[in-house]
Amino acid sequence: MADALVDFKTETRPASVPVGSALQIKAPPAELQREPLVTNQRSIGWISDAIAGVAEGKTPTWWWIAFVPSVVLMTTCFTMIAYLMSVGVGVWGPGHPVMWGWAIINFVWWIGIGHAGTLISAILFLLRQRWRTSINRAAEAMTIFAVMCAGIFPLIHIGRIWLGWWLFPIPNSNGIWPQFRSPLMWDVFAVSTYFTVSLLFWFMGLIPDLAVMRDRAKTKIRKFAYGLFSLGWTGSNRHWSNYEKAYLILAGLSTPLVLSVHSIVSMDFSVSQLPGWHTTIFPPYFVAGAVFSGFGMVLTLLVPLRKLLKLEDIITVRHVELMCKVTLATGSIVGYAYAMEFFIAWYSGNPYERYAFINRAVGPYAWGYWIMIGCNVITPQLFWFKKVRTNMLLVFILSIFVNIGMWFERFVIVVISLHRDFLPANWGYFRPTWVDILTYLGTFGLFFTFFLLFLRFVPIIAIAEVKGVTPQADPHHPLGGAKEGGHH
Amino acid sequence: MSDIFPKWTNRLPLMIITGVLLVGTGVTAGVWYYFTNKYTNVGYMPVQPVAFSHAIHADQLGMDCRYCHNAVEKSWYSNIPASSLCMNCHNQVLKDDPKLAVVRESFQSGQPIPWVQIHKLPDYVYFNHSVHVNRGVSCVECHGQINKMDEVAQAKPLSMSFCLDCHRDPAAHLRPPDKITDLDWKWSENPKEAAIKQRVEGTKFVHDWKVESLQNCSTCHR
Amino acid sequence: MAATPNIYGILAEFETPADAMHAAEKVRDTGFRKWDVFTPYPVHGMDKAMGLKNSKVGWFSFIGGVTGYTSGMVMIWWMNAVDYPIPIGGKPMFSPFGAFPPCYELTILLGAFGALFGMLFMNRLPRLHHPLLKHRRFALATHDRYFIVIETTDPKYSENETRKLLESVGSKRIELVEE
Amino acid sequence: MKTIPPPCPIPETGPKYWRSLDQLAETPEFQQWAQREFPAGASELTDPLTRRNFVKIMSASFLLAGFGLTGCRRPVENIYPFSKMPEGYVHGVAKFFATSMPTRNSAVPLLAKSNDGRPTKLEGNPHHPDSNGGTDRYTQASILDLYDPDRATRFTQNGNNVASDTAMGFLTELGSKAKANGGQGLCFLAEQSSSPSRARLEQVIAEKLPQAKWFVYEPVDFDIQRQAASLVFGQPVAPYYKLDDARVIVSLDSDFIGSEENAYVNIRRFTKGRKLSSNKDSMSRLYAVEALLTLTGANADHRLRIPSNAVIQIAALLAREVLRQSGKVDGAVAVAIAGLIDEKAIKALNEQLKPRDVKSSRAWSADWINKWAAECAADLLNNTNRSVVLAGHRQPLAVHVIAQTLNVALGSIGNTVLLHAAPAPKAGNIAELAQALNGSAVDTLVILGGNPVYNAPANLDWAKAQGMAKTVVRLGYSEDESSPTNGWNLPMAHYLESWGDARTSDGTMVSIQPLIEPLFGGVTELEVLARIAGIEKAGAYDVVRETFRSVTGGGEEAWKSFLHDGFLANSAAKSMSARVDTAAVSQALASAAPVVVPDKDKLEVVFHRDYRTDDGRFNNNGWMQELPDPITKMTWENVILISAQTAKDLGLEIKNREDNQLKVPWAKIELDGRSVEGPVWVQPGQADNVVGLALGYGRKQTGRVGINSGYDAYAVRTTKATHIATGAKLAATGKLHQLSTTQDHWGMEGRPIIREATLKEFQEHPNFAGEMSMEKPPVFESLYPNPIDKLKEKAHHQWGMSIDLSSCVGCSSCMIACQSENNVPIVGKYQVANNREMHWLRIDRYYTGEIEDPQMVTQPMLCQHCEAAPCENVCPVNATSHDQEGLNVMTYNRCVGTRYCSNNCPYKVRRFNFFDYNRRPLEQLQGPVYTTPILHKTEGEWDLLRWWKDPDRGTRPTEEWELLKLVKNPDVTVRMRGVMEKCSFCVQRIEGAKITQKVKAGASGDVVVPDGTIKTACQQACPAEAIVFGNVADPNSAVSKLKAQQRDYSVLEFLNTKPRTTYLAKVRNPNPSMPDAYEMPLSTKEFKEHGGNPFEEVGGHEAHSETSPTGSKKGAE
Repeated sequence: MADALVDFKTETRPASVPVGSALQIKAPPAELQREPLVTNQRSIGWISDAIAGVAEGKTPTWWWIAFVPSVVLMTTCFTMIAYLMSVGVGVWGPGHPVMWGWAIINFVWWIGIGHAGTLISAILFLLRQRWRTSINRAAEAMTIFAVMCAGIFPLIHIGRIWLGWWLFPIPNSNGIWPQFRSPLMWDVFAVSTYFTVSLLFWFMGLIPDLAVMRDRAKTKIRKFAYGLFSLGWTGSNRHWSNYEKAYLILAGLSTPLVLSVHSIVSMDFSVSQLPGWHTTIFPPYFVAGAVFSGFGMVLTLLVPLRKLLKLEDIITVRHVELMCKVTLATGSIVGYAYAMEFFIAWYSGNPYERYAFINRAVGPYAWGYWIMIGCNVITPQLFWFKKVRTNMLLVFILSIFVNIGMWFERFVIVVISLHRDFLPANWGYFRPTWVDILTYLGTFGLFFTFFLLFLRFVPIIAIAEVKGVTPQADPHHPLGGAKEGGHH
Repeated sequence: MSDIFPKWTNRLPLMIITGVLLVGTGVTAGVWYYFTNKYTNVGYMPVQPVAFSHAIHADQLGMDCRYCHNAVEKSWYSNIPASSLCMNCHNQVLKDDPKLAVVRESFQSGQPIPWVQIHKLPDYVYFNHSVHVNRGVSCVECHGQINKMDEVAQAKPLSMSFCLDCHRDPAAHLRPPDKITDLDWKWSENPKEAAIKQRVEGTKFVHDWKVESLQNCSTCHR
Repeated sequence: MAATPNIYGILAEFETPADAMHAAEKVRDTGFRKWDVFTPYPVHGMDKAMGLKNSKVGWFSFIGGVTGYTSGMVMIWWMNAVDYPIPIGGKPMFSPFGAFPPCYELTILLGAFGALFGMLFMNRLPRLHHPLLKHRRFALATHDRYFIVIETTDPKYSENETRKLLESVGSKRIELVEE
Repeated sequence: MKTIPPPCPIPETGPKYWRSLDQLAETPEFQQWAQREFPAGASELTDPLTRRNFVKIMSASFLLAGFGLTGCRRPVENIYPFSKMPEGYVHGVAKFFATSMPTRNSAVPLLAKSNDGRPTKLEGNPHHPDSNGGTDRYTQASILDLYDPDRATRFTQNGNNVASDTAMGFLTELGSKAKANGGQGLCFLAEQSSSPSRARLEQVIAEKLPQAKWFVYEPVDFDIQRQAASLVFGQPVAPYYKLDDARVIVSLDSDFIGSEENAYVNIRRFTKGRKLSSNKDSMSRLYAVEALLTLTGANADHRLRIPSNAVIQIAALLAREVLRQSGKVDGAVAVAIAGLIDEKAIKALNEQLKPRDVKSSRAWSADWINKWAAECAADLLNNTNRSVVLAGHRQPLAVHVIAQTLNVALGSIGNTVLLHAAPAPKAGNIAELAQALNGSAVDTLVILGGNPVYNAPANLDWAKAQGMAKTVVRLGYSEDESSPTNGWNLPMAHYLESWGDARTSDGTMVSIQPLIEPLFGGVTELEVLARIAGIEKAGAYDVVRETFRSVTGGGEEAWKSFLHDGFLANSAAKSMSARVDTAAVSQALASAAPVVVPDKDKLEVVFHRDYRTDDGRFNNNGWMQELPDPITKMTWENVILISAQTAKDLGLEIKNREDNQLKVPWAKIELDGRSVEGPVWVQPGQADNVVGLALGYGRKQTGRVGINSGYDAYAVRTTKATHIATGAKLAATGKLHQLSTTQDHWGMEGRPIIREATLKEFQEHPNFAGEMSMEKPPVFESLYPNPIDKLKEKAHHQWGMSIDLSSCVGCSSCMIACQSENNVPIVGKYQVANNREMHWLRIDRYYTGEIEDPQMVTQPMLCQHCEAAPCENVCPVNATSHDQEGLNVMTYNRCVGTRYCSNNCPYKVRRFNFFDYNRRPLEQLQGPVYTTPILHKTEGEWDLLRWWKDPDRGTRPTEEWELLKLVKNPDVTVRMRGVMEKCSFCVQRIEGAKITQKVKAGASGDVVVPDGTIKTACQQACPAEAIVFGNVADPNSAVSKLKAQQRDYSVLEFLNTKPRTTYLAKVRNPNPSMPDAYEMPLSTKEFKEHGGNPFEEVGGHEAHSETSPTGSKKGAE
């Protein structure tokens, strides 16, 4: 039935739309105008065309320019891992007393970045923040790829990687089990759950959109692939009913999940007794930091993307502004936490605790501490100004500062706390090696390779959801076909 | 559209679920059995350079284990006897038997007999024979009825959980010290009675000898 | 009743969600059972218009969550306190507080599985082959059109009357869908 | 049901793992190998099996470890029983043999542990009358030399291999030829020795070859003690110090705790005189006068830093005061001594002590030195008959003469100083030999041990001189700088491979018996001499046996017990009485050199024996190279030591950023036209304008361990000034050099980690250590009971340790003992710089006070075995856990290497195997790019394939691995990469003792190990008895009693980790009338400055809550 193909561009445009103003519909009466989530009064069909078009069109040159180095970097990452595995953890920088180095920093950093995706898709969903629809798909994808990058590190940082399966409760002839009092065990459960649930959530959101892709597909391979993954979705309202319920539940589950994951990651530190780690403030502080860094990364990705993919009407300036505001709020929480840590250290009266914090600010690693303060506390304060929030270039630059700052936050926590602890005779210093650096850079390759592939093959914006928030999708809205006075 | 997927594909999910369940169960069961010491080690019966029969020596002739394995009460290691020890008897008995040619040759040349090791623990396990045999653990607990074997084979898995079984409940395995090398010995011919007696006497031994039920890591790993 | 066996149902196309919803209300009121509305996105109020009850997916999730939590607690208790209790750092062999984080995660994990797989089960998905998916106009159901399909197996189905009904509710384009 | 597996072909070689390798004895491969390796010795294999012959076979058979076999159901492991059982041998049971390690003029009595025929560990012989079982670090490390892959393995003539028979035949021939001309042109150059057998052979040679000449050379020579005593007392005697009986000890540049001979005996006696069991006890007081900061100075109650060549001034000042009041010495001596005093120099020296920094709180006065000496002398006089004055071997004869005069005047002779008969050696010195060589008067030069090309005085140009001999026969432990090109090189047997005898410092005769046949067929000094002497039965055994007969007249029974005990009972020297030879003393004093007050352009140089490599003999010993210097904490090299002030004056300041990049100036030192370059290091407490150059490094030809380590101080050392030289110049070269230190932070930051008080404070506030603890939170019952408390009721023992910081002198013997016992690997200089050293037990060293004149404290830090161990609950896989006897156990085979435990250890005593340290050769531990087995070949074989064949061998060359694995303790798992490790309280010894006890108990309940049965390796090695281990559940055990003492405290007690290792606080004993008297030790003062006060009666707790943040960095820069 090859002739069953529908030419969307010509045949299916609503009759009411004049051909000349190709993709526009009549503006609603002034009293009904709200700040639109999709600007320029785009039609429902246009949304499909615009979004699916990204994955259907010819591969743009910039994509290749980004993709090739990403693959190279990803290969570097795997090469470094092979080198690490064949030689030993010693190829990295850690030593006595800083036994954790970049691996754990990168782990916490990447997983923190992941948090924005879940936050956008789950928490904002529960809060009925409808503006989330245009960014949640990309943010969720970012989450999944970030968690993949994060998950690599705890796995490869252990001394005997091939025995990593001992961290899972698998029956064995040694009759011995994992030790569940260890925060690392909690981590295993938290991170694997986080990854799995994020993937489920993402995939579930994708089902209707993959059906869109399927129905638009022109080649057999595409038809098959999209057909397979859309699971035979028809858009049945009976299905939508269950689907929406399930989506709500997943959002409800993801919300405590996203809060718990970084709380548990923070417990890797706060459960210990090291000055600088042993702090009750860590769980909320880590979650806030994670959201902060996650939004930073979403901005870093979407600000250029909306331009490159010509999606300015869907990912609007308003979206960017809102995200800047979230960044500002969480950045302030983080700054408060930094101040509180110092206050508590002083207030505790414990000289070891006090020293740990003074050492952060004036010790051999003071540069790291001040980079963190500069990037995390000072830069987000610029988002108070609308001029800054609406200047895309500035937002992009500041979002990169946020990412850098949050990396340094983990550096401060992991390295600076460890390098000078209780007995001065133990004090030492940590220096990364070239392998540390290349492995970290390599994960960017991994991340961007996946992200770029995602751009090419998957609708990067939740088509059905965006359609759902347009006024013409609302049966009670004049644009949705409702008669004057509404209908109930 | 649906021409890509013929009608039978609608049964695919069910088929996949069933398949995964079946294969999964099979793989789990297979790993469970074949990848553990119970399969890989138990029954290991290599061909030895000399067809030495424990059944003849220990069972029929009634020789005590410690005649040959004489370090077992003193050392962590239960020694394989030197050829010279074989020759104590075999310079009289069966002195020209061709089956013993290797032993005689070894005795004369001074070159040891390359016995193939059967019971083997990893290097990080510090099993000590002397403390077990001196404290009421019989050879049979780990080596099985070696006195009935014409060719020695591994009888028990010797895995960590195998060790733990006994270490967690020593009362179920201890026996009077003079019965250590009597591999046929039982508390009673009646299995039910034997079990009751083992429990009663074993508990008494544990108490009197201050036997600790040790499952600390340091008990075996150093 | 006299539907030909190779006809799956009758398909009516609508251009706006409001039209589809009004049509659905009519179809519902007529008393059809085996019918459905197909929309490119979940249309607000359509459930009511179709007379659907609250979805049961929540129960799957609930059962998954409870299973996750209890199996986690039991597993940890059994492994660390029963099967091989090892003194660790002066801490008790088992404490519900120490065991809480993994159990919490398991609750969410199995709850999420319950939600997704419950939804798929309730929707009888995946179903890769479907008569509607073969229909050329139906591809618009994921684009910007709204469809009502009444299956021939519905006891009230009668090709002419049903077609009339659908025409009366405003559908501009009504077609039969082959099995 | 089970089928017989397919028959596996018998593999070519034996077991793969070294632990099971002991099961391998004789194989055809071995026979072939032996014939290849020992063409001459192969016939010996057919000899009847004696113990040692068997041992040789056993050991050599390890070298056959080889190839596993794959393709079968599991790799076939063959067991090779003995063909014929050696008598009295129980496989798998370690045996101990008494022997001793010969030192220069003495010996260390030992018990050597042998596992299946290979020595694995050395312990002191506690039955020896002058030993408590403690040893020094040199002894502990010496076992590694036995398995040094770089030791000499072949006999050579002019560099070509020859059979050992040929070489030994040559010696016999040499002897008979020499006999013809009375030994004309034959010279011997030997090291010092206390061996009666060597003395006897020397005698034989002197008789048979009267023209042959003997020379003795030691680069570090302690003989001056004997020379001075013989001179002062007019008869051949040597002093022996009973420091435990002394109440006041004055060290005149004598590092009797560190670098003097028999330091381990001195440590034992010194600390015995300072043991405190309660605040009622008294302790001795130590005054030290020295230039470098030595272990002795660090342990002194009062220390005066002064250039080495000026020590004589202090000696003279002391003597003037003492002789004035003591009538025991002739007035002429007093006059002679008074004549030495150079008031002008003293004034100049005093000026140098004056603090230049106005902010300094250091006390000083214009008559500081005089006052110091006067008060010290007063203290000595108050303790007549109970005091002792020692002079160090670096000091010239005059200082020793004054010291002995002082001892006489103070009534020490016979009380704290014993005089033992010590005949003067009839030998020339190396300068005379060099002259003879250069005059072509030497036909044959026989060099017995030593390494003169490396360590002879630079002005002798020994390499050239040695070449002047027609033939050189050299018995050397390795093929090194001194291996001759014009003659023979014979491999020397290690003392654990040798028959011999020696005398310990108290004169007791001790035996040296081999535990293993020479691994590479080496021979001993005695064998060489016996051949040359033309003795018929020239085996070392026969020589020693004959000596024993001739010395003691003892028969077979006495011989057997001599060997069994390791010493000859009641053979100690008798104390002699003596009187001062006034004339000789006056004469000696008259020839004393004038004092040269050094300044920054004319520096004084002090050549000192290195705490690690000695004079270079341990240069290729990895344990010693990696042992941090007890003072500087530097590893793998020596440094040019200067004081902070001198560094400032010379523009050589060191910026210690504590950032793992310890880049220090590379400087050139010039002395009399010779120069050497090395890294400069600022040593707190060192006298200004003094340069310390440690000997023993910078060797040109050494093994793979020692190569490229340090600079060669011998290059500027001449016969003119062997120990102290003046007029040197030090200048920066502009280059920087990176050092590897194990501790770059010096201060304790006012934290009560090491707790100290003066004796007076301790008497008044006996609980001061407890008072220094942090305020405790209001104690609530723990929410959960500790499961250990429940297990305690059932367990038979609860292990614990007590470490007396008052006794610990920081000698580091325990560190090497631990390394040896527990198979602790070395990691190399590069990895030490990355803070990856593996020592389970480390000695933390802190300085307090000002950098010019600090106090130094040391603390052995090892796993504290906390009852509530923070490391355990963070391990996700149960790899570290508690056992029921309170040990914090580490299960290597369960460890996956998250390293979380180390992060959570407040004491940071856990060590991680970042690499396969056991399987990687040192050069492959040099970053930043490490070889990966994926891309690397070893011995022509792809590493992964090699690994597949034998996972244990790694990328070490086969011969290196085969030899090094012999030193491993089979009772301790050799850890692989990726696992954490730490002190286990020597769990293998604990379990071993428990098993022995249970085997003994059999069917009885007598399973409790008696107190004192188990000694940890560190405890056993500690000559100071500072470490005591035992059952803390038994209130009568030694350790329980120590823990009940008032000084007992836990480090970081406020974390409530409940450590099983506790410390006894350090007590110093300053003299309140001294100018540098201190009310409280500087660390306590620092603690007080940070807000604490242990000496306030009113609840110390309140005082502590006001502690201020500790941000300042003291002492470091």
